[in-house]
Amino acid sequence: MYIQESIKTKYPPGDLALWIFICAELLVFAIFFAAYAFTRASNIELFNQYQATLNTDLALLNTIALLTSSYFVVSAIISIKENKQKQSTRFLFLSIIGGCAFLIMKMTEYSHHMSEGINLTTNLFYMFYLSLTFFHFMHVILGIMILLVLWLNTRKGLYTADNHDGLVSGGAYWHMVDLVWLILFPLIYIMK
Amino acid sequence: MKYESQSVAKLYFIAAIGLFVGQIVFGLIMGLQYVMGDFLFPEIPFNVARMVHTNLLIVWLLFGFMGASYYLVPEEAETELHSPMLAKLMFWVFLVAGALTILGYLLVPYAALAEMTGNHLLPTMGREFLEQPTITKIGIVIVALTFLYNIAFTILKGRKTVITLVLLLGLAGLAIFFLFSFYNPDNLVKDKFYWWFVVHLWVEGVWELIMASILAFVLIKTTGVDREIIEKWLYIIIAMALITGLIGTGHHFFWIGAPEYWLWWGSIFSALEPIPFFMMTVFAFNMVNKRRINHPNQPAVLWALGTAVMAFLGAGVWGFMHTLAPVNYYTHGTQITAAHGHMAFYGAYVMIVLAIISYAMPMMRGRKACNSAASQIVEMWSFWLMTISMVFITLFLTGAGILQVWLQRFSDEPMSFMVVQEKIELFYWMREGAGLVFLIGLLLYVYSFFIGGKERTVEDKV
Amino acid sequence: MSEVFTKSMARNIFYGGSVFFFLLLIALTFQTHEAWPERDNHENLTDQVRHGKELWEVNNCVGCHSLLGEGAYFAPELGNVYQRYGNSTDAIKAFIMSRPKEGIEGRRSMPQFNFNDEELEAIAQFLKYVSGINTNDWPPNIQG
Amino acid sequence: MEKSYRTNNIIFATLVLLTLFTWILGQKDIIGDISEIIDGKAFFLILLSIAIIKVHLIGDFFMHLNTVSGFWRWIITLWVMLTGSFIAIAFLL
Repeated sequence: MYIQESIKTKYPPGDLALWIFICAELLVFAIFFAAYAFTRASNIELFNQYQATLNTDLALLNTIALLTSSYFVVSAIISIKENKQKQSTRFLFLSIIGGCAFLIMKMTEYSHHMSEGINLTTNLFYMFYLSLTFFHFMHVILGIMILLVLWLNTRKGLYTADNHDGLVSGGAYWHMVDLVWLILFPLIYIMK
Repeated sequence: MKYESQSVAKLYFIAAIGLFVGQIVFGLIMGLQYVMGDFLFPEIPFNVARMVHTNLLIVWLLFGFMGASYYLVPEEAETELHSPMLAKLMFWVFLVAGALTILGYLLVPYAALAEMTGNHLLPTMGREFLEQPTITKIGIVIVALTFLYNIAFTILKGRKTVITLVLLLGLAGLAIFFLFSFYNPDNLVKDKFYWWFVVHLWVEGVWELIMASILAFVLIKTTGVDREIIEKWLYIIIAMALITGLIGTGHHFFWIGAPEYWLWWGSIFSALEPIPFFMMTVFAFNMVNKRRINHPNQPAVLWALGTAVMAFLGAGVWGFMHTLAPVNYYTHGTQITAAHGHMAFYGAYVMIVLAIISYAMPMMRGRKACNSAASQIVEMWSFWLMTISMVFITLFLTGAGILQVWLQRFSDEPMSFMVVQEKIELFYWMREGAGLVFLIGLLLYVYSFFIGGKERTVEDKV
Repeated sequence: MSEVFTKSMARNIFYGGSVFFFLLLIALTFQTHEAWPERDNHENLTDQVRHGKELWEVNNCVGCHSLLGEGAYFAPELGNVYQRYGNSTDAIKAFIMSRPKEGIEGRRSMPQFNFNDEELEAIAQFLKYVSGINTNDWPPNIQG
Repeated sequence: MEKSYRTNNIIFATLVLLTLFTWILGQKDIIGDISEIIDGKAFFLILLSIAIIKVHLIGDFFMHLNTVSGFWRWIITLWVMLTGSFIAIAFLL
């Protein structure tokens, strides 16, 4: 087992097609982040003023929810490598809970904005804030749907210690959703 | 040709080429009107020539897509066409409807045509590319649905491959998004916004699925590369095309009254739109390099490679050049758009239809695999003449566009539109010259069908 | 190396990605509808303007002109023609009426459409309405 | 396999701690006005570095890129470095 781990592979774990897709997604997010940063540079006052209206406590909880969820996905993969399907299923269920917690908290935040009449056209800051977080929000939904499929497949016993490429691929997508938020959180909520 | 019913495609291909010639003739008329303003005035005013030019393009490409489907679907599904009779009938319906519409444009004033066809009952006429009388539009829907029915039932009863599924998806999308052409609200902003749901989601959406699946078919046949590999690429390319192209619609919403956030969403996603075209180029060259057979039909391979390169240049590079909002602010509605449009349509859609015609026609005309060497040489000449002259048309229009932007919008003392048009006349003359060469290339292409001789065989490699 | 890149994954990405971005397009379209009332100048969308739009369409004006940058590029942009003609509908009407039947020798010329007074007014009002749409400051200057 | 679980736990704990630290830096009522303690650029650079480290950890351990060699090994790190430098240019210049 130890030897196997020390051999390096040429391609990342999971399906290469998915990694190409991840690259494309990351490229979109990178452009969005750069656009935010450069637009902010010429509207610093406005951005600082409205950044202060955001709820950083919820954002913190959201970050932790995504991290925890990612953690459970990794745990599920480790379990499947030991052929512990039951345990793996449980871990995947917990990671779905984490994703859903994110959705619920984010929706609370959105409904708060909506009650204040804030939308994409309110001002430049909110345009970016809503565009970026909503684009990410939809990725979380997609990610949860992927996790659901993985969960069902694991429960059916489709993955084994030797064959769990699907699980690793889906997991990689979910980590991508997580790591994008790790940039989003400081960039939009805290950096000034 | 493996199945008898594939031969209905021949009708469609012949009509497509015929209409293509018509399209180019009217293109030349318009080009001349750009420099000799009173040419054919008032018999054929510019707007009429333009309608004929653009509508013929759409109609002949549709003929090409339908012919391609009728040819490749039976072969892929490994079964005869569901109803060859229906395919022939719809061919004549579509041809007659198309011809009547074009004659209507040419023979009566447009307003009279609107009156005659009862446009006031359901006003849909008079919008760019959707100028057809409402009754013609309804005809198009009927033809498209019948065609879809025929293709879908052929696929259902036979083998289902990725190529046919993607093609079917593209064709279904084509029919569905055309329905937006019946929605013409009084509010101009909404009118323009939803107009793009036809135009953009066609040419930068579902048509790309059709194009990619035809390209994949031609590559499988001419390179002998494993279907599995080609199908994987096909999926990834069209996935990227839709991922970038759907939100990429936003690059049309910058200045037509849609909210400001489209400047960002549209710029970001359309900046990524060259990616699928780039992948397509890499894909085509990769497959040809990995080929396991040397197919004797060289022009077909040439067209397939050509479409991959020219689509990337025309749609990808020329599109990217003016898609970012700060650039588009100055270039929107200038000759730069025209330059991009010409090369993109030629590269992505004209060439793919010519590729499948080039591949399929010899077999439908009773040859084993390809035309004689003499005919192939002429066809390859026509390829280079048309392609190079299209590159020049694009370059001249780009030159005209850059000058136009500078003189009319950017300089300290902006000049009026008509004054600028006179100043850039030289570019229009050169464009017209390149257009003439294009016509010569096209006529050579037609001529290549009439060259006989011994069929080139597989051993007969160059 | 066994399959690093599988067809089923490529297929899933295609279907998943397309549906995802199509839903996103619908969501943004919905948001656009919300934002329109402040931008689309609908309060000036009178019956006369509606008639003007119909005339604009059935005479295929977009076959030569562009409107908000869309259309043909053979004749001037008309989205801001109202301002270019000094905020005067009369000037627009006068221009349309003045076009010679047989054209102008060697030059581009707009056809003579023989509109009556009521139709002329409707077209001019339509162009005035268009000029009131919030187009994010396009065109860059009065020349269109 | 015990080792895998342990690594996973350590990485997770690190990520949560770094997140908490990021959050604290944004709290006026806990640490007061940050501009009185450190200068704005340093504040920004600290936040950005933490974010980059976090993303790198996710790539290396959660996405298992540490088992890969060559180009793909660095794909996530490269991405975050590039994105980070764009953000840094915009914030600092």
